[in-house]
Amino acid sequence: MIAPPPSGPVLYPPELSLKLLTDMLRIRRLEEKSAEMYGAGKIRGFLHLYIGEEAVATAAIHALAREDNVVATYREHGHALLRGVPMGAIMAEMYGKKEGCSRGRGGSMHLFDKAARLYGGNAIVGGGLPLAVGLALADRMQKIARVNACFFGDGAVAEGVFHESMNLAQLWRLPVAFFCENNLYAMGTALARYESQIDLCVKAASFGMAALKADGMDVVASHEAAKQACAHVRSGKGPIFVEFQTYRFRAHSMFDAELYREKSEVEEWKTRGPIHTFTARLKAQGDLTEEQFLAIDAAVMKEVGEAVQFAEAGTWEPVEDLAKDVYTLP
Amino acid sequence: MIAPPPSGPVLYPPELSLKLLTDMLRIRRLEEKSAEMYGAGKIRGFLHLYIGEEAVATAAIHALAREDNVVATYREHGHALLRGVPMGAIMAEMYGKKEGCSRGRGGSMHLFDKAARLYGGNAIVGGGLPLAVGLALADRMQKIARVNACFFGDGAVAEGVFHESMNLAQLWRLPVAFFCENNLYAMGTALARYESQIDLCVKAASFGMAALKADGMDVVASHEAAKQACAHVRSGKGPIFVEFQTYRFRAHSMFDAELYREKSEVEEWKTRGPIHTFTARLKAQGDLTEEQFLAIDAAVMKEVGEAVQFAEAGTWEPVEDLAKDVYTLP
Amino acid sequence: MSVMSYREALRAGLHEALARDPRVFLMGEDVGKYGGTYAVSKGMLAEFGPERVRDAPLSELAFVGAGIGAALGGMRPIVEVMTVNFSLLALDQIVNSAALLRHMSGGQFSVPLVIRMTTGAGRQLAAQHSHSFEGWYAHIPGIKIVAPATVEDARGMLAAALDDPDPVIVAEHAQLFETKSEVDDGVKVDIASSKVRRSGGKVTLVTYGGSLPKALAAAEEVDGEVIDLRVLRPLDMGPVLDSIRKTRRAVVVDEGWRSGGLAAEVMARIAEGAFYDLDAPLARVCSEEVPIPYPKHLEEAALPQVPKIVAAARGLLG
Amino acid sequence: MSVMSYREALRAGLHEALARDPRVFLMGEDVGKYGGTYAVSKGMLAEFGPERVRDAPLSELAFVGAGIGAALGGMRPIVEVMTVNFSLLALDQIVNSAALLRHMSGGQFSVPLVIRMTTGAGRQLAAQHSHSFEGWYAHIPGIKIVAPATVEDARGMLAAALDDPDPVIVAEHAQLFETKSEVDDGVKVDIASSKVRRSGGKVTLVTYGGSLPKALAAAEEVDGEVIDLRVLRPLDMGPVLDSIRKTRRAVVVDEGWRSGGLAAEVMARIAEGAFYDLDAPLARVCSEEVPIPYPKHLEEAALPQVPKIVAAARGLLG
Ligand SMILES: Cc1ncc(C[n+]2csc(CCOP(=O)(O)OP(=O)(O)O)c2C)c(N)n1
Ligand SMILES: Cc1ncc(C[n+]2csc(CCOP(=O)(O)OP(=O)(O)O)c2C)c(N)n1
Ligand SMILES: [Mg+2]
Ligand SMILES: [Mg+2]
Repeated sequence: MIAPPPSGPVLYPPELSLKLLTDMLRIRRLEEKSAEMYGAGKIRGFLHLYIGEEAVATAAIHALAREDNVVATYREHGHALLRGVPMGAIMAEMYGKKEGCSRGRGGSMHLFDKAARLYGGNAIVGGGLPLAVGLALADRMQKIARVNACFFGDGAVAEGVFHESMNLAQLWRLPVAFFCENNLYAMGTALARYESQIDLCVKAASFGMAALKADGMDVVASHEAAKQACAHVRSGKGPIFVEFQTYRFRAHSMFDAELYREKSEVEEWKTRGPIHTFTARLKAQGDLTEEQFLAIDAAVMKEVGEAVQFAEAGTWEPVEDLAKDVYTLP
Repeated sequence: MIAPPPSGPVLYPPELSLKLLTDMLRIRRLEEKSAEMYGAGKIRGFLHLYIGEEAVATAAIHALAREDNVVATYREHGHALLRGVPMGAIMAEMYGKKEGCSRGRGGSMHLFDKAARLYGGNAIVGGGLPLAVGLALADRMQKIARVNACFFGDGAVAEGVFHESMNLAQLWRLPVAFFCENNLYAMGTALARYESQIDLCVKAASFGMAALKADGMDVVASHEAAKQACAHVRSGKGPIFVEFQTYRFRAHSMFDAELYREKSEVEEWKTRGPIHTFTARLKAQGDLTEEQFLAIDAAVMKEVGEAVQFAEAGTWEPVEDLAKDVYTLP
Repeated sequence: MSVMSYREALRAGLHEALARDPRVFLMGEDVGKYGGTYAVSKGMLAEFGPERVRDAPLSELAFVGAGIGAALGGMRPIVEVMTVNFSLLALDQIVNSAALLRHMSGGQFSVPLVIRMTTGAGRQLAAQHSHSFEGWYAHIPGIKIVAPATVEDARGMLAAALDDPDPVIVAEHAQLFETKSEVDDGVKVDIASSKVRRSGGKVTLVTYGGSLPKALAAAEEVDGEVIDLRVLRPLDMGPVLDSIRKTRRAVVVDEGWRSGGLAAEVMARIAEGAFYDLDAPLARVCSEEVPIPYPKHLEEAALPQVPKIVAAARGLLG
Repeated sequence: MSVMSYREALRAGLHEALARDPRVFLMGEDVGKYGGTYAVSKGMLAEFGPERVRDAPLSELAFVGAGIGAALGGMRPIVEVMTVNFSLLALDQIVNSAALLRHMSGGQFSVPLVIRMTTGAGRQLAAQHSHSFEGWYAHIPGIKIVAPATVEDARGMLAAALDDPDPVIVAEHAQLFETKSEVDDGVKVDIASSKVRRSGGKVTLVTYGGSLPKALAAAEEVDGEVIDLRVLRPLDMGPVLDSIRKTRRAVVVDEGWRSGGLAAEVMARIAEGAFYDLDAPLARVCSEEVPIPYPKHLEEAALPQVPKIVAAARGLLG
């Protein structure tokens, strides 16, 4: 039995609420367009959509400051976008164009942006965890106050590197926010079929690490948890683990036949969809009108359209540059 | 502050008590001789002594049946001995002689014995854990009732493979007894300097696994814990984790200058030494006389002497056989 | 005889293995409910049950290690690691346990384990999913590694690997899954020999796995004799040296990176064993030494391609 | 100028690095309180404190990964992995992160990380502590790997590695630690070139790391010219090819296992680039393809030794 849809008053000032809504929509529309462009053969390789999980990245990244660091997975279009990577640079990256945020070399799974302090885009499950720990260690040693936000899935929790990274972070009291996007599945394997302990916060406790759980379909609850987590890290208390309970509405990647779950389960979770439930709450309390919503969506669609144009107009990295950047020095 | 020395009545029949005492002594004397032979240049490479920790292997292995499996570390002379590997074959192995239990190829860190169901002797810290899980899986699939005992140190708990192995074992409810020999140090690094959570049983709980703690200096307390653990596994309830709290009296290996701990700490722990405290308790309750003790020790020393003779008389594997057994088929 | 794809052949081989021997089981990420990342094990969970088609958590090191333990314990595990890239996480168990146990135990324990993994690029999966590390496994005494390049080998090599008492790695090339060919249903193949896949007189093209179709295409243009190594360890150099005795020239084609790849080993063996038969330097066509990039044109530029093979061969023909 | 051992040289290099640049720190198992497994960092915890001489838990994958992250974050970490054998546990981070990040990010991020590890056999430590995987690292684009074989290189290579903006692995051979030699205290060495360590006329002996003393001894008997590769990636083949132009014969000496080891790559480069300069087949002396056994006589038999090198060279001299 899944929980009832997020509901109740939203106590944020309307500007913040609309910003959160807009950003969730930006992720959603960007990804819907990406799926379309995948179908059109413009995007290739793996494409992992975040649709259904938008509240998590939105809530978390709105709790971060510009100078904070972000490490993400291959399901990171939304994270990149909200960190400030231009939508065009993301779309161009997925097209494989030189104007992409990783020069087109990484594609969907490897979005990087130094200016946005986005350290990938990592397609080795769990691979980003020790990187975040190391970034945090560098901050501590250089006395830089910063949150190092590390996003990863429930599946990554099973990897040994999770265990090792959690221990290092807590042992050394490093400024890491471990943001676990628990969408209940690692590819086609349900959490309970691969974890002996499905309460992931208990794992954090086994390192003596502070932990929080949040409804990842509710952008408000998630944002509160993320703010609390960031405050904890900023206060110098060391790392924290946040489990966002969420759900992916689409297939794992574009190759997935979804044999492992019932359509009805997906439909049920859709009733908790982060965008429409939040929209409804804002409308109910008069913070949003249908006209406003349509205007926001139109602006977002315009941004998406321009992103596609940007990507289409992009250029291919010349083959002569293939070996550039393997090493820093020529 | 360390706990007071083990004390109080031993409620075992004298035969069992004497067997436990004898076996602890056998390990101790074997290792004292090994250290001597290392000094004499007969044994080379790494030699890790178990002196001080004898109660753990003795207690645990006395809780196992012949047909149970054992996986151990590089500090495994005692485990091999009590599993029934002849002392001569162990000494010969440390000499590198063909008559050794691994044909001399493994040395101190790699004692193997198929008949004793001893699957090594593993010198990769944590390396034995998934092997034990796999052996247990094989048992389960073949409907063989057996305990798979896996010995490992506190240091191994930090490795990712510990986390992964614990999860597999508990997820699949496999018959594994995880025997953690917590001697408070991984080489020269104290537990609290490398683990953010020093209560290791909390780690087990994070997998939903049953866990026990035992005074590893007290062969009685350890044996009770080991029996309880084996009963748990045999009853089909799945794996269990036992933390034996113990201490190593000697250096980590023969190369260790022991810069990382105070002599006084070692001396204090020696007051809890498993052999002399147990001897005293048995004497106090009239289960052992000094004459009996001396007779036991003499018999043990005789066994040790014969082991050395056996090793000395052993032969070197011919160089022509170097490549034998890299593959099963020639 | 029936026409099947490489994927169907792998599947038929797997099905047969599970049906034939109750000690055989398949373990890995998403082999069960998901149906296998490459759909090789689709339907098998329903047929053989969750004990024998065992979905594993994301924990490559432990489930490969558990495969070793299960093999020691009397089973015949087939462990699937999604791609050779992720197998690096399990390398410690493969190299420091599976490969060593027999020798180090004085011959007491064998590890009859089969590890399947996909390898290779060509699907625009970018740098963390596209590399070819099978050459590394070929460096390890105690391990065997095979690389089915044909539908027949995809069909038959698993059975041969399971019959072997030692650890065998099967490197399946991601680009070959749609290859189709006629194949005998009960086909038996060895995992000991390399094979001439095309006769030719002018130059010997030595290759394996995903590069075989490219070498064959190039051979058409240069009258090449194509040898498919099939087994990367232990190498069977006989047919290669025989061929060179005839052609007096050789190009090695290998999707691994150039420096330190398997191609180098083949060249070293030739330089040791057939030096006086050579009329020209040895040459190789390998992947460019870059992380494989995502865009199609760069990925193609990074990999061995027919024109490069033709050019290398022509270079030797002078 | 002072006489020091390889160990003291490593130590002096490390000390200088820590003293010179506050961004440098050392992280690894037992580098602090224990004093370093090989006593290289002895005393440094007291001098530089626990932040900069950082004992790490047994968790090779995470602390190497954390080293990568710290390098990204502006530090200059020196990560110590006790031996190359255990580095397999960290290989995923090294290969799938450190080596790829720069290229895959379109050149945005460099990883100025140094990883030190001991390698090699010779101390009767048996199969899980005695292997030589440095040839594997030499296969990876994006990585550099160096192998100090002399006291001078032990003294100077760390500084050069730290000056490099990309990941550099330093493979220190366990058998060399007691080697002594005179060395300039402020010595600067490059990590780009191979070097002639002995001139000779009859045969070129190409080697590196722990095999250098053996090659030098053998060279005395066969008038060999000895090239120390020093840097295993990127290889500097210039001096090797120059030497072969003179001697017309080459033996490669490498403690890695024969098949697929670094020796094969050197041979391949020669077969590509100096074929017409050769008067004899190429030869190599490598470790026997067995897990290194514990007993002294078998360990010795498994490793390259002077008589084998002499025999191989004489074999070419015919
Ligand atoms: C080390 C590793 N093993 C396997 C894979 C293949 N793989 C990619 S995503 C994935 C599932 C990850 O699940 P989770 O961490 O929950 O993230 P989600 O995809 O649900 O966001 C798997 C198995 C991989 N990329 N890396
Ligand atoms: C993977 C790995 N890393 C490092 C080492 C080196 N090493 C050998 S024993 C040891 C300490 C292990 O401590 P613990 O697990 O507590 O066992 P103990 O020696 O105390 O019995 C270390 C670091 C190793 N053998 N394997
Ligand atoms: Mg998930
Ligand atoms: Mg310990």
